[in-house]
Formats: sequence, structure tokens, C-alpha cells
Amino acid sequence: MNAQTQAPTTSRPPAATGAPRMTEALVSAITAETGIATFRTKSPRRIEGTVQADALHSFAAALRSRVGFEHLSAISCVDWIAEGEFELVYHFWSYRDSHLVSARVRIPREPGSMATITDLWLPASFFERDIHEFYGVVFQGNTDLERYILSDWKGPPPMRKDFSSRDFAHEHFTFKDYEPTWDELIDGGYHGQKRQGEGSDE
Amino acid sequence: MNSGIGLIVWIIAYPFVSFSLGVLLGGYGRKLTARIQRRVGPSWIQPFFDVVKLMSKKTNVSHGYMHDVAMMMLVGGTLLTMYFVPVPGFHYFSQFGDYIVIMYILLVPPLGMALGVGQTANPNGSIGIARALQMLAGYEVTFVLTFIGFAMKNGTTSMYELMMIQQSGGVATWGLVTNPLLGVAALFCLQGMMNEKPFEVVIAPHEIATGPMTEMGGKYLGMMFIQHLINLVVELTIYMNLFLGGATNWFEYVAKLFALFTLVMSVNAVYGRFRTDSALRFFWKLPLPMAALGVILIMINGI
Amino acid sequence: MVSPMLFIIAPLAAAFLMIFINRRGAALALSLLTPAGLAILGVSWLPATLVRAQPIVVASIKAPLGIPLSLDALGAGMAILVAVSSVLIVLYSSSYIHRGHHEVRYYAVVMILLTSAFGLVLTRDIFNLFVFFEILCISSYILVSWEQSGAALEASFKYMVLGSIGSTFLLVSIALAYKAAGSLAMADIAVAFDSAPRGYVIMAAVTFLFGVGVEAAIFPVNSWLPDAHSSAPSSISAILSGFVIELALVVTFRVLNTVFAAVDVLPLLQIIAIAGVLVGEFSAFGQKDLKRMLAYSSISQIGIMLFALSLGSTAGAQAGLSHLLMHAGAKSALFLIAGYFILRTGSRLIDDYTGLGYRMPVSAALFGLAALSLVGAPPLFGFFTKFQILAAAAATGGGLAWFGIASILSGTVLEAVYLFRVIRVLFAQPAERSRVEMDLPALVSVALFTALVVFGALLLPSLSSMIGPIADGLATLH
Amino acid sequence: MAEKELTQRTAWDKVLANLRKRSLWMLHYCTGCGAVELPPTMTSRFDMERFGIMPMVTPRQADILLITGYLSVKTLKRVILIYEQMVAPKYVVGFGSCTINGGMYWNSYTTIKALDRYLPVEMYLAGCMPRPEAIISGFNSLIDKIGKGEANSWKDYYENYEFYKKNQDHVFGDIETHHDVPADGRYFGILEAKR
Amino acid sequence: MYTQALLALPLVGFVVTIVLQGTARRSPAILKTWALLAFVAMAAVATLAFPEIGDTYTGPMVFGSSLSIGLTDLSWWFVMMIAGITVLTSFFTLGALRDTGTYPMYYGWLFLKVFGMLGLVMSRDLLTFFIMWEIMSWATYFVMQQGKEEGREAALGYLVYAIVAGMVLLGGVLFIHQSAGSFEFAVITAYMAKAEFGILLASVLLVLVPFLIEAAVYPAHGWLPSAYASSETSMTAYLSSISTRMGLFGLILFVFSVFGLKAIDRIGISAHLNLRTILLVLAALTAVLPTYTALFQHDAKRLLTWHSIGQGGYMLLGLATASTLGTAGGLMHIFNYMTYVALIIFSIAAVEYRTGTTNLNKLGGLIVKQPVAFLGMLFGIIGLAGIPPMNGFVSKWFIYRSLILGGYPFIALAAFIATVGTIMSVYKLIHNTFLGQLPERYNDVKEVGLLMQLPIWILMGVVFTTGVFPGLILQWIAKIQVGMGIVPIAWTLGGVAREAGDLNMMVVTAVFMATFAVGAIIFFIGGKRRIVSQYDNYAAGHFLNKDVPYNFNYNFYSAFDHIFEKLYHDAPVQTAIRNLGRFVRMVADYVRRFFTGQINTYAAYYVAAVIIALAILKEIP
Repeated sequence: MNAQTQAPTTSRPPAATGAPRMTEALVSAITAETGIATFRTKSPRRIEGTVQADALHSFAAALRSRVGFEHLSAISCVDWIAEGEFELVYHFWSYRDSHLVSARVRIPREPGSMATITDLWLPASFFERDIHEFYGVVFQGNTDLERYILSDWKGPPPMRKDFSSRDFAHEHFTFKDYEPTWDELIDGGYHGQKRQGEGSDE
Repeated sequence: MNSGIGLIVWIIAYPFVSFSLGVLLGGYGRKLTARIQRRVGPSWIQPFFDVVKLMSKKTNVSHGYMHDVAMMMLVGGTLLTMYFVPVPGFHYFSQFGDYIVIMYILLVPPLGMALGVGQTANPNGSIGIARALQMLAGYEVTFVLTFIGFAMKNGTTSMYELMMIQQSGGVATWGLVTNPLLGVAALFCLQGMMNEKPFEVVIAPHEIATGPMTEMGGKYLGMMFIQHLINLVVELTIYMNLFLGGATNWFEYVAKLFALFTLVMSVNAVYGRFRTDSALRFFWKLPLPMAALGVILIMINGI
Repeated sequence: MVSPMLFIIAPLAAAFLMIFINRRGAALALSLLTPAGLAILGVSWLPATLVRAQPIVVASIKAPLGIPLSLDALGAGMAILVAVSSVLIVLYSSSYIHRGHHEVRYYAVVMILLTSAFGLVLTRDIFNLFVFFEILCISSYILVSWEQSGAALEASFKYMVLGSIGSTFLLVSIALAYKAAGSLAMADIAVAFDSAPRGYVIMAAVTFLFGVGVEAAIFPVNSWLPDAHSSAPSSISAILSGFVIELALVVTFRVLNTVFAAVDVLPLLQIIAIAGVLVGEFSAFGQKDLKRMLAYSSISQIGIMLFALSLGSTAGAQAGLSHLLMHAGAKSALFLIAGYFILRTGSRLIDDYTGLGYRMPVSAALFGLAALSLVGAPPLFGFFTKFQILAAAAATGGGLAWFGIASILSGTVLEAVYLFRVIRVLFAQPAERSRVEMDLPALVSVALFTALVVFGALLLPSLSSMIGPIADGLATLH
Repeated sequence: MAEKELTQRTAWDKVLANLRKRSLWMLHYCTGCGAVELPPTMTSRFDMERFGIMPMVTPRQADILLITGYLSVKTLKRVILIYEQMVAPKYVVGFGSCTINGGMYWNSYTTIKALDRYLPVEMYLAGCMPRPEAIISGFNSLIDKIGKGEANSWKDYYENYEFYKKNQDHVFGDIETHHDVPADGRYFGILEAKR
Repeated sequence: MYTQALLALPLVGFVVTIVLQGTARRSPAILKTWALLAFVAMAAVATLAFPEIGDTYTGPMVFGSSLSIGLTDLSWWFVMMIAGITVLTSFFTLGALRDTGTYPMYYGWLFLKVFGMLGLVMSRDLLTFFIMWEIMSWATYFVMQQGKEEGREAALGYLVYAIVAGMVLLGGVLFIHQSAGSFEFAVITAYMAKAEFGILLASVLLVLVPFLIEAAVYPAHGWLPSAYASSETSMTAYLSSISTRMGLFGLILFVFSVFGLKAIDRIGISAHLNLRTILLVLAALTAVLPTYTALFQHDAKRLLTWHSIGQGGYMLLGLATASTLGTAGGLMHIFNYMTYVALIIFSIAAVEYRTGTTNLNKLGGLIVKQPVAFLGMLFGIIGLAGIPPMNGFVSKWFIYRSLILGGYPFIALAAFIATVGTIMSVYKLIHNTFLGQLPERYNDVKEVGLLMQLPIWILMGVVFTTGVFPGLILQWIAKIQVGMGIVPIAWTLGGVAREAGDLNMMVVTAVFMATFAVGAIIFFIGGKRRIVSQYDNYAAGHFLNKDVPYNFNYNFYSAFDHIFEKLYHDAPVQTAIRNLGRFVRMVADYVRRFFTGQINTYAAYYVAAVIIALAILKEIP
């Protein structure tokens, strides 16, 4: 993981010109320009493929400058706890061709670290802070990974599968002992305790 | 009731009469607005309930002695104006101060409120006061021009004498009839003086959280309501004395009050709100030239 | 009583004696004592001359060969002024002129200048007037070029060229006069010119006016003055502005008024005077160099004096002479203080004097007082003299007089601004506050000059009794 | 409310309460999905103003603090600051099941589950979200309670402030609201100055 | 005997202060106490001089006529005002002026200025008037130097205006002396009554223009703001309260008693279009435009100096109507303005003494720390805005009534527009200094010492009592009006009697106190209230603390700024005067080129001169 540490050069790329291309043309263009052949058409106007973690930065740079995908619309994260991996999905969008490219990256759960792409897109730091706060993924090169949504949260990153929100809620908050009286009127005998019994999280 | 015991009794009773008139007017205004919006609307004496609730609040919050003194100055100022404005049967005090005095006493409550709001140290309040003072340059200037024209025409600045002159010839000699330009211009200004929409930018709830009243809670808001209600009566009476020939008996007085208030509230119910500078531009583009033209006409044939 | 001839002989003798002894101490003592003695002489003669003029017989040779000299009230007054001023200025020079090698020669030339000054005042013979005029000019050229710097030499050269043009014109005028009158005595010439043809007299009058006028700094011909006064050492500029140009002005006006009485030259003089005032004030307004600014101010003040004299009325003449006295005091003080400003800061630009007021408080205060009097702020002496001039002008009335009043008033506005711009710079925030006050002798002389200006008003009663006969010395020549 | 409390009311208190109940001003803390129910209750169809109930902008002027949905730990801090800025007598009305028992966010790690552990709640309006009719009937019962002088939950905040403070600290630690609640209680005579 | 003593005392003071100058560095107290004692003595002598009103004393002979001084009703009124405000200012500077070391001749020039003003006010002939006028304007120039660094720059600006005024006045004095034959006022009045129109017009203009410049009337007001605002604060109070009114005194003296009203009214087409109408229009402009410039100022002192121009406009409005009520209003406004502007500036000085700044954007919330200064400013601004029960209202009432009934509706409107402007800028002043949040850095500010509080208390008393009992002042004004040849005002203790109009300030104030009491009763009916800290404030749920700046001071009247921005920044008059300055510099540069420095041009001048002289002499016979 060679984390680029030079100051983020966020010069905007020149707007792509020329006629909008069709999906197949785009797939071939991506494979040609970025040298990664895993990209297939997933559905009309959506292209998908997998990229190695350390190859992502150069892929993104190439995609942006040479293929015309100027807009990084989102970075999302999936916690495959079974395989012990996080899956980061980078979604790129092209204004001219109005196509979405989703690059899937797998990183091991334990160090959970990934190179930042804030040097290409400054707004990327917003998504990376979000993922860091809720999954604990550390993005090298991102200077401020400070918590901003759960400002008073003391516990572990809550969206990780190994954290059970329900157990935390039960042990941290106390519920009101709720004895409804209106149910006798409706079906005469359906007393509250049945509801207490089985887990009600489905 | 201009001399002796009758005077003393009236001086003590007048605030209560004026307050209850104000409550009726306030209730009627909210009922009228509701009806325009096809709603049932609150009870006829809803302002009375509001005042009672506010005055009976237990843990009032103050920001300093000037905040308290300002409230007393507020209510005191409006009552002072009330005593100096002649009403049917009572014009004892107008021999000690003419309309110029009244015009300046009208400034005492806003100044009192401004000082109190200033001490509450809330920027919303300060912005509200800044807007109120700027609006002053809009409607007050035009209203004064209409008064100047009228006073110059009749050679006196005393409101009581102006009233008597208008009553001398019945409806034909009302200010509104003899000088329509001045009367109509003054009507626009009345809308501004009453702080009703479209000139309600001072207490714009959405932008600056009711402006000056942001930090006024409990009995402070109660006293502001009392002042507002009495002020309704006083300002309508001023317009009536200057342009509608005042009132010879109380029925005519109450009728004119409600008629004027209906006009003001109906305009208020259907209009949006001007920004401060667009309100000022409005006042300087329409009512001011109209009043100036009226005054010039008076100068030409009057003098 | 000692014969007035001493006025001419004493300084000459002192000059030669100094050269002979060639010791600085002796030279300084001599050049202090002679003018002091002459001042006392003048004061002793003053009451007599107030009654009537005292003719002086030289070596018992009668006219027309002898040189007619006479000391009248005006002469005595001017003599006292010249003598007192030169005592103070020599006192100032003792600490101002650095102990150079030919300091003795400096004092000698000053003495010769004094001789010519007294001579001009006493002479009644037109050729004799030319002789003294030449001595005056030459000694001025030498003194102006004293600092031997490039600017000084160039200024004195320009002064010499203009001076010599003036002398030639004066000679032409004397030739015309001699042809008409056959005699060089002014009295005879006056009688001759009454009967001479008008064109002839006009030519003589104009050539005479612009002959001596050069030295009197009359407007079109005074272009040498700014360079000469600003590059001369300050003591010399004080002498020049203090009494030399005023002396020349008085002499010119007296001769024009008596000898060339046939020609009414007054309106011309008024026009020249007003032009002088305006040009002087406006050019002084834009100046950055202090001494040059004061020089232009002298031009405008001369214009004011000439305007007063040329009103033609006795009130105008009296006002002009009292203004002359005030100007001698105020302008000398300003020039002398400016000298020390330059000495202390080494620069002649006003902007370099920031904060000097805190480092030289006394001199800055004296500068302020002199400026105040020059501008005419009551209760200083300058106010009364300027008020008298304007009152006299108002009395004569007429479009030209009121235009003159207007130009003097607007000139005063400009003068106040540029003088007090200097004071603002003086009292601005100083870089450092170490005291660098003037040396004692200089301080004493400047203080005395300023005292004349500040307490001049107290002199008014005594002055008004003497000013009558002095003023009519301008109109009659006996 | 202690029984003794009710009977002590003088005739003047009864009259005052009946007048006071006719004018209630609401401050909505519009969170969750309850806020959208209020416009219909205020406009011409249901017209809440008939009962003298009006929306107000600042806490100083409001009597009712309407919490219209779930409260996260972060927003609870603001609500407590606003509640303490209101002028007593003040009533908190919990709106919808989220304030009662956490509602559909019952298992969330960040929403609070029961509003009345942190603030003295005068009345809950059950429903996910209650319809305007329910709101009107709820408010009417509140008006009756005020009329009868039973709506004194605001004294509860002063009387057992430690309970509320403990719960608040448990959730988000100390905050600076510039209010010394027990001192206010003693000053205004609510705590009879004994504690 | 007292009159001469009155005039001599400041002169003695001036001389002694110069002598004491040396001690100023070591112990300023000696100098300050000496100045205070001298001024108190002067005030005492002024009051004792009351019986000597009417007789004149001749001084030294100058230019054939003797300088004469004497007291008249008008001059005694001004003498008392000068003496009063001087004592108060010197009392205030006892505490306020910490280091007279940096103001070397502060008291010296103050003495000379007082001498100039007293002489001007007591002069009984034209020459004394002019001499005293010059001494006063020079002393003012030097007094202004004593402030901060930019004070000297502004003082030079004042000097230009003052010297122009002085010279035009000198021209006027000469012209009048020449045409009327003497400096005596009586002779001049007699002459002007029947002088032919040209001479009358010329002498009136030559005399009135300098007074308008000195009184900072509209076109010639450029010098005042920077000159007064940058001098030392208590001097700003002194200058703006009495110094600008000397121009007005000259105006009153010359229009009403020297030229006489009949002569003045001969200038003009009809009763409605004469010199006084022009004065009225100028006064209206003076009242309105500077007040709305004051609105946008960020510095408290500069805001008030703009007001001193504006209020000068009011005084001129009153005087120019020349009606009984109008002149009474104008004269009383001079006194009223003096009291409440000194009050406001003293409280600003108290604030500056403690916080070190008068920048309105940096102050705030000081009411908690300096209540006395707040009270002083409150009384002051109520007076300045002209709201009952303070004295500002009474004089404004007179002026309005005379304007409305005198048939000048639009000028009355202008006066009211100015009042609205005053109220706006006055509220901004007190709001930005005393109200709003108290910044952290002013936490340890304390109230000013008793020495500085005393003048504030005294002036508050004066502003209130003369407001409630205007009769106290009106009785003197009635006497003055008799001297001015105007029907004196029918005054009562509370205001004006029935037939001349309706004003009884006693009743208005009594009713106001009663209603205020009713308000207080209502207030105490409500529940208990507790004073909370300034951070316990509605901020839409945001937590306030000391490092959250929560004040609304900057750009207070944004709507006005938005509308009048262009007009405010390049005011026509200021640019005109700047262009005039540039024109003079250009002419100076052009003329300087006459002296080229080459000798050949000089020789050419020489020959040209001779030829021209010959030509001229040929023409003139």
C-alpha cells in the first residue's frame, strides 16, 4: 500500500468532449485505457468490475482523465464478516456518457486500511470519514478522519456486524414496562406477555 | 367628563376601558383573519386569555434592570399617549400638548422596547429593532407630511382643534373628504404604524424569531401584549381624529374603530411581507409623493 | 554731533582694517561694533531729522561738482533698521558660519555691503546712487556664492547677469537725465524733467525703474531671487530678504516719486505689485524646499509693500513702511531658523523635518510665532500692519485697489497653509527625541527678531508719531 | 400529583386556571415524522386555534414543548437546553410511539427509548404518528387537566432533578445550559427552599 | 468692572499656564487644578457681571477707533454657556486627562480659546469682533493639535476653512468700515438701514459666509468631523458643544442687531423668497444630510461630530424663521444641544477611559460594568433625539411649530426626516456601546472615578430639569428676543402659554411619571423574575459561551446602506471641495514654472517688462 502523501492536487479535469458512447464502447475503452479487464455491463448504463486494492488509485486516475468519468458519486462499504473482509465499492459517473462504473475492492478486515483518493477528489474525504466512523476503515493519507455524526458515541464502530445494536440498546437504555389495557377490548384475552416472549427483531 | 370628579373617575377608568376595547379589537382581528382563511378562529376575547396566561407565569426570565424598566416605559409611554389623544367627551389633556407632542410621545414606547431588547443581548432582537427604526423612516415621515399639510391648512397643530374643525361641517369637512390625497397616503402609513403585513418585517417570525420579542417571556410578553392592545386603540383613534373627524359619541367612535380595523386586518390577512428596503422604497415611491402633491395643492389654493 | 558721513566711512574703514589684521576675533569684534555704533549714530540723528532733513557738506565742495548727500527722517529710519538687523545677523553668523579659512573676508564683504546700503539711503546724486548700487550688487554676488557649491555659483552667476543688465539700464537712465539736466544732482534733474518732453521722461523713468528694480525684486525682474536666496547661506538670505531688497524698493520708489514725478507711474507699480503678490504666493504654495519657499514668500511680501506704497496716499506709505519693519523682523527670523533646521538635519526638504519641533522646541516655537505674524494673526504686529495696508487700500477705493485687496487676502490664505504645513511636519511624531537646540548666539538673535515681531504692537503708539515725517520722505527730496 | 396539592387551590387559582387553559402556545421540536401532522391540525380543516392553541417560535414564549418523533442522543441535548429555557408552567407533550418507548427505532444504539426519563412529560399522544383528531383530543384533555390544576409535571423537574440529571449524564455526560435548576427551584419557591 | 475682569482672567490663565508648562511633566496635577480654579473663578465673575449688562467699556485705540467690549442680554447668555461648559470640561479632564505630558499646551490653548470666545461674544464694535474672531480661530486650530496623530492632519484641514473664513470676514470688515465710515455697530446699523442695495448685499454676504463656514452649515461642513473626532475626547465634547456655535452667535448678532431684520429682508424677491429662505434651505440640508452620514459611522466620536453639524442645522432653522417661536426654539436649542452632547461625549470618554476604544464594532454590553455612563448616555440620547421629558424636545417643538405655521411645510418635513435619522443613529450608538453581549475582554472594566462622574450627574440634572421646566431658560430667551427686536415669547414655567400654542412640559412629565408607575404596578403584579447570564439566550438550541461572538453591531442599518450606498460614499460637496484643492495645486504648479531657472528666459522677461511698461505708461495720460 504505497500511500501517496503529497498534497492533494485537486485540479479539475477538462470536461470530456465528443458524442456520448454506448455501453459496449465504454467497457472496451475502460479495459483499454486502465488496463483492467474485469469490467462487464451489469445493466443498461451500469458497468461493474473488481479492482485490486493497491491498483485502485491509478485506476481511478485513469478513469477520470482518459475515459471521462469526472464525478465520484459515492463510496460504500460492506462488512463480509464471514470472509473477514470489507468490500469498498467506488461509484464513478460520466456526465457526457451518463454511465455509472462501480469498482469493487476487497480489503482484509483486520488492518482495515486503504489508500485515500482525496488527492483526486476532495469530496471523497466526506465518504471516507463516514466509512471510518461506522466501519473503522482507516484511510491512509486522509488528514481528518474525525468523527462528526455520532459526536458522543463511545462504543465501537456501530455498523460492523460484530456489534449488536439491540443488545447495546437493551443494556444501555431501560424500556418502560408497558402494560397495554386496550387489547382486552379487541380480542378479549390477548395479554401482553405473549409479545414479551419471542424476539421481536425480525 | 372634562372637569372635577368626572375627570378623576375617567382618568382612573380610561385605561381599563381602552384595554377592554383593545381586547375586543384584537379578538375581532384574529376572528376576521380566521374567517378569511375559512377557519373558525379563536374566541372573541382571546387576547384577554393570552394576557392572563402570560401574566400568571411563575419563573420569568429577565436580562437586567434596563430590561425591566423598559417594560414599564413601554406600557407607561402608550398610556401617556392614550391620555393625550382626545376621545369623545374627554379632551382635558390636549390643552397641554398638541399633535407634535403626541407624535414624539408615540416614539417613547418603541425607544423603551428598543432599550429593553438591546439588553436581552439577542441578535434577533437587535435586527428586529434595526428594522423597526428603519421602517420608521418610511411610514412615520409620510404620516407627518400629511399632518403638516393638514395643520398648515387649518393654522393649528392641536389635534383637538383639528378635530373640531372637521366636525363643523359633518362628513363634508372630514379630512379624508377635503384632502383625499393626504387621507389615502395616511392610510398606507397606518398599515405601517400598526406593524401589520405587508410591513410586518419587524417581527418576522420565520426569519428572526419574532424579532424584538425573541427573549420576552412570561410577564414581559404579557406587558408587550397589553401595550400592543392599547396601542391598537390609540393609533386608530389618532387616524380617526385627523382624517375621519373624530367622534361625537361613543357608538360612532367604536363603529369607526372597528371599520378602520377591518380595513387594516383584511389587508394584513391577504398580503405577504415586504423586505425592509423594498418596504422603504414602496413608502417613498407611492404614499410620499401622494402626500407631497396633497400639500402642494394646499399651498396653491390654501395660502 | 558726529557727521552722518560716518555711515559711509566707518564700515569701509572697518572692512579694510579687518583685511589688514586678518584675525577672526578682531574681524568679528569690528563687524559687531561698527553697525552697533552706526545704530547709535542713527538714533542720535533721528530727532533732528524728524524736524527737517540735514544736508551733509562733503569736503566743503559745493554743488554741482560736490556730491550732495543728505540725511532725512526716512534715511535715519532705514539706517537704524539696517544697522540693528546687521548687528543681529552678524551675531547669528558668528555661530552659523563654520570656522572656515576666509571667514574674515566674509565679514569684510558684509561691511562693504553695509557701506553701499547706507550710501544708497543718503545720496542725492543720481550717479552717486549708481555707484552705491553697483557696490551693493557686487557684494551681494560675492555673498550669495559664499558656499562655493554648484548651486550657489550658478545662482550668483544668474544674479550677476541680471544685475548687470539692470546696471546698464540704470546708466541709460542717468545718461538721459544728465543730457536733460546738465547736472547729476537729483534736485536739478527733477526741475529739468518738468519741462522735458513726456516721451523722454517716460523712457528715463522706465529704464530707472527696471534698473534699480532688479535689486528691489520687483515682479518681472526678480526671477534671480528664488535661486539666490535659497542657495546663499541663511545669514546672507536673511540680510538680502531682511533689508537689502526693501532698501532698494524704498530708494526706487522715492526717486520715481520725486525725480520722475512728471510721469504718473503709480498704476503701473500697482499692477506689478499685485502680479508679484499672486505669483509669489502661488509658487511658494507648491514648494518642497523650505528656503526656496521663504524666498517666494519674500517676493509676495515685496509685492504687498509695493502695493501699499504705490497707493499714493500718506496712509498707504505709512502702512507700507510699518509692514516693511515687520517683514524685516519676521522674514529674517524665519530664514535664520531655517538655517539651523538645515544645519541640524542636513537637508533642505520640509518632509525631512518630521518631529524636529520636539528636538528643537524653542526654535520651532519662534518659527511658529514669526509665521503667525507674517500671516497677520492678531494680536501680533503683522496683523496691525497688514490691516493698515488693506484699510489704506480700501480708503483709496477704485477697482484696482479692491482687486489688490482681494489678491492680498487670497495670498494670505495660501501663505497660512504652506507655512503651517511646515509646522504640522515639525510637530509630527518624532523618530527620536534627543535635544539639538540652536547655539546660544543664534538663539539670542532669532529671539530678538521674533520679539520685534510679537511685541511690535506695543511700538505702535511711538511708531505712529515718527511714521509721519518718515513717510513723507518718500514724496519730497530735500 | 399529591392529593394535598389539589385541594389547596384557592378560588382565585381555580378561576386563573380556567382562564389560563384557554391560551396555550406550542413550540414544535420537529423531529421524526410527526411534524407533518401539525399543519392540517392548524389550518382550516381542524383549526387548533379554536382552543387558543398557537404555534410560537421561541422557548421563552411557549407553554407546550411538542417532541414530534424519535430523539437521538445528540438532539436530546438541544431539547433539554430548550426545555430549561422555557418559562414555567410548561408542558412537554410526547408525540407518537417513538417518544413513548423508542417506537420503530427501539433497537437503535443512538435513539433514546423513553422521553420521561430525561424530561417530565405531561402527556403522550400514542400513534405512529397520531392523526389530527387524536392531536386535538389530546390537547383538549391537556386543557382540562390544566383547568383542574393537575398539570404540574413541570414542578417534578425541580423536585427530583437528580433523577433526571443522572439519566442525562448517563447518556451524554455534563452539558452547560447556564441554568442552576435546584437554585431556580428554591428562588421561585417551587422547592420550599428546604433542600 | 467685572466685565473687564471676565475678559482678563483667561488671558492671565494663558500666561500662567505657559509658565507652569515646565511642571506639567513632573506633576500634571498642579496644572490641572490651576486650570480648574481659574475657570471656576471665571464662571463666578461671569455670574457677578450680570448687573453690568448694557454698558460698554473702551479699550486701547487702534486705527483711530477704540476697541470696546460690553455685555448685552445675548452676550451674557453666551458668556454663561461658555463659562459653564468650560468649568465642566476642565472638571472632567481633571480625571480623564491622564498624561498631560503628551498634551503640552492643552490648557494653554484652552485658555486662549476661552479668551477669544469671550472677547468675540462681548465685542461691541466691528474691529474688536474681528480681532477676537481671529484669536479664537487660531486658538481652536492649536487646541485641535493636542489630539492623536491624525488630529494634526485634521487640524490643518480646519485651518484652511478657518483662514478662508477669516479673510472673507476681513474683506467684509474693510468694506463695511469703508462704506459706513466707522466700526461702531450703531453707526453701521443706521447706515445699513438706508444703504443702497449693492453695498448692503455685498456687506451682508461678506459677513454671513464666514459665519456659515464657522458654524459648519451644509456646503462648508467638511472640516468638522475629522477635526473634532480626532482631538482628545473631552476636547471633542468642548468643541462640539460650544465652539461651532460661535459662528451662529455672529449670525444672530449681525442679522438681528447689526444689520437689523428690516435690512436683511430687503434682500430677496418676496416675503417667501428672500435671504432667510436660502438660509432655511441650507439649514434643512445641514440638518438632514450629516445626520444620515452619522448613521454609517463606526466610531462613536465621529458619529457625534456628524450630529453636531446636523443639530447646528436645527438651530439655524429656528433662527432663520425669525418668528417669535422660531427664534426662541433656535436659541434654546443652542443651550439644549450644549448640555446633552457634552453629556453623551463625557460618557463616551468614560467608556474610552476604561476600554481604550470608541470603535462601535468592538464594544458591547457595558451597561453591566458602567451603569452611570449608561445613564448619562441614555439621558443624552433622549435629549438628542428630542423625546420628552428631556430638554431637546422643547426646542424642537418650538422649531416645528414655527416652521409648520410659518408656511414652510417641506422644510418642516426635512426637520422631521432629520429627527428620524437622529433616533436611528442615536440608538445604534447606545446599543453598540452599552447593550448586547459583553465581550470577554471587558470583564474587568470598572466604573469611572467620582471626579469624572460628577459632570455626568450635573449635566443629567440640567438636561432633565430644563426639560421639565423649560421656563427657567425661556425667561432669558424672552429678554434676548427683546434685544433682537422680536416679539418676546409668552413663556410659562412649563412651556408656552395658551394662545401662542399648547405646551406644558410639567403636565406631560407628571402624566408620564404616573403612567410609568402604572406600568411598574403591572410589572410587579406578574410573577417573580430572575436575572440570568447573557449566555442563557435563545440561539435555536445552540450552546452559547464566551468564545461565541453573539452580537449584532456591524452594518446595523443594512437596508439604508443598501439604498443610499452610492450617495453616501461620493457625497457631491466633498468631491467638489477636493477638486477645488486639486485646482489650486495645479495653478501653483503652473505658476512655479514661470521661474524656469535658465538665464536667457530671465533676460527675455526683463526686456518684455520694459516694453510693456513703456506701453502702459504711453496709454495712461
